[in-house]
Amino acid sequence: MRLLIGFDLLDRQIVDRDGVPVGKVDDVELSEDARTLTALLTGQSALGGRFGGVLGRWITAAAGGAEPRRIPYDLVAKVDSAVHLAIKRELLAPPALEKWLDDHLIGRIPGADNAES
Amino acid sequence: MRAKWWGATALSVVALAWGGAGYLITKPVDFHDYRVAAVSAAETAHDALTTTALVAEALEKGQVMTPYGKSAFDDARKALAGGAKKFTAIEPPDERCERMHDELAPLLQQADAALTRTETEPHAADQLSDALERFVEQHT
Amino acid sequence: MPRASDFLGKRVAGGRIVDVAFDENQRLTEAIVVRGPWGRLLGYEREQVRGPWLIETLARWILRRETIVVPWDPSFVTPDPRPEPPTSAREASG
Amino acid sequence: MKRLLAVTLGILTAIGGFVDIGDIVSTSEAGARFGLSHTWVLLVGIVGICVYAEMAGRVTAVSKRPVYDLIRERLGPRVALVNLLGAYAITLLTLAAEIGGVALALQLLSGAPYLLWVPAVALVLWLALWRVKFSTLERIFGLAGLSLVVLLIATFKLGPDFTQMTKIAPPPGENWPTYFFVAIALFASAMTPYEVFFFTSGGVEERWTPRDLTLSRVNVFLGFPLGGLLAFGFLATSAAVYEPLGMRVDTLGQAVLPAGLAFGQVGLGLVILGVFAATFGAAMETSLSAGYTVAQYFGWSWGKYLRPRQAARFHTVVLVSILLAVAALLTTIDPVQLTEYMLIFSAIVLPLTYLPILVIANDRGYLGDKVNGRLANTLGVIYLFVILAAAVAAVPIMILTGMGG
Repeated sequence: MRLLIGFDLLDRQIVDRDGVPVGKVDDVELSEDARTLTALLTGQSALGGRFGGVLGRWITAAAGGAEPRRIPYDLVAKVDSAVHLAIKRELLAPPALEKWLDDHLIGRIPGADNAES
Repeated sequence: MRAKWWGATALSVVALAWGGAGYLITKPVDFHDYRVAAVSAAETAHDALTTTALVAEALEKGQVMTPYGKSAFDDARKALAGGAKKFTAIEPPDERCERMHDELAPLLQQADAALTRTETEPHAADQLSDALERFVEQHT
Repeated sequence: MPRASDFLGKRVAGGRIVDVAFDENQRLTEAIVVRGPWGRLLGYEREQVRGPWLIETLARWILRRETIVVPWDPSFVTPDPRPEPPTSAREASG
Repeated sequence: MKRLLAVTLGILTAIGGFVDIGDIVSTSEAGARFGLSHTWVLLVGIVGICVYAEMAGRVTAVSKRPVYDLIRERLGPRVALVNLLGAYAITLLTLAAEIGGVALALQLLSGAPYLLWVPAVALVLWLALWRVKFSTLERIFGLAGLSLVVLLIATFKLGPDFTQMTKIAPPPGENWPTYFFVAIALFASAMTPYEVFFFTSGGVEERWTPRDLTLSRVNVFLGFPLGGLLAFGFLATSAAVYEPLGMRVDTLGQAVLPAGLAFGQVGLGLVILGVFAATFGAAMETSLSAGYTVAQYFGWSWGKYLRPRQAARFHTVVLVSILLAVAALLTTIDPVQLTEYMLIFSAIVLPLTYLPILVIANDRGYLGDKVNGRLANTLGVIYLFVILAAAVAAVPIMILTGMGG
């Protein structure tokens, strides 16, 4: 099946095998010889790279120097209105900001572990 | 390069907008501005008196709760004070405005006292209300 | 490693690259190139999106219907200075 | 019963959109100054939000993606960022106003100044969002908001001049620019973008699937007209009481008084309860929407169906937004006036929100055979132009009339 990098991948939501959001496709990575698609990149620093200019540098800086997360394209199971991964998101490294906020703010509030239903 | 160009454009637009707003705020008050301010003060006073009368009457008939009445009266008093303050802060720029000032200022002063009376006697300020309404009609 | 942001929007012979297609083996096959200045496709270049007539016509008019497809060439990728965390960014922009 | 309760999402969304604090006062103001001559605007607004909410609900049920997700996908990160900034500004201003509105309703009941209530309201709001189930919140506040129905009954008792309903012109003594300014404000508030963000995100929270298409439609076609009808209640009762007296309305106390005049303390109590529920519901809607828009732009995990730790960034945005809103209120800015500034940002956000919805609703790759029919497309395009015209006209008219003065 023929897919488009810009239309079908970029800016689409990545979800794990249970449909939980993982991130947006902020950029994609090619192999060294620029002939094949190797991985999806997600994270503010990748998004900042696409903006370019001053704004892009701001967005990248807001990520606190964190590298974008790299998701090998082999993990993609299906592309429709979202990019579905074949794995659970716990198997991927957690986003730096999410982990920091969980450790320092949200996780410390009582009830942060309660599931809704 | 393009980013710089955009930045410059955005900056000049903002500067223009601010300059325009600054001019509008600092330009001397003319007859038109004064009339608008006077009419709005008169309207505010009229509305405060009418609301107070409506609520006082409803309180008498037991249609509204006492805390509601209290906070409605407070709102009206605040509105009247705010309107009067805005009006008296402006110096009348010419003779015509001065006449307008002499007509409205006593009405606003009476309104302050009338408001307190209206809270217990709903129809105490009916005449003053009508006078304010006439002022608004004459000057619009 | 090269990224999509290195070639999307880049000028090549015939216009600007707005999108690149790849096959089931993740091999890049062809590039979609437009003449116009505005490269967002809104999806109207695909068969699946039809209508509303007025919006579709306007979108196509902005694109000037001059979309061409050219075979993918790795030379379309040149590493542009990409913003990095502040220290190295200064070198790149300076 | 369960089926009946399933429509509370639409009811809550619509009440939050049509009778939030800014709308309550501005609709009453419209009634006091222009009588029923703005009824047509409410009708136009109801049809407009129904058309787009139906489309958005359909997209969400079939693709399982909330609307904000799709805005970045179709418009690209740059344009979507402009939209995000505008949408966030609107949502935050409205959130501040709603917290103030709940506090104002409490002031009317207790007599204590509203600023004292603000921190307590904000805390309860945050606790509700942190601990209470989405569907429970939806039911409590959606259903309690229905006590505003008393206004419709009051309308018939107070008897405004119903012949004005068919007029599209300002009554004698008022001018056209102000009439249009009020019309645009009423229209923009009917179509506020956070309604679709909240409605579709709520659909995802409730795990809608293509089988829930009918449910989504029932929510839309029942909820939004009902919200519009309640707004009409404020318009009509104010028109009945205040228009003959030639006075304006600019406080919540004035807006609820007609119900007291019609049905005494019970009527007044019901309306204040309704206002409390509607503004609290709108506060929930806007604080969640603030989190939804930011999280969905960046692709973060979001929503109340996850444990808060799994969506730490989303919950942080919600928390920070509530704190910002409280900080804004404590400057003693008038919460009612705050919503008037919303119009400026609406001008940017409305077209950029509704265009991608319309385009995606025609995409067979997403919707299969559930794409827009001819009716939805015709109305969609017409409304897109109405929105554009209103957006372009809003700011000049606002300056021309000095905020509708």
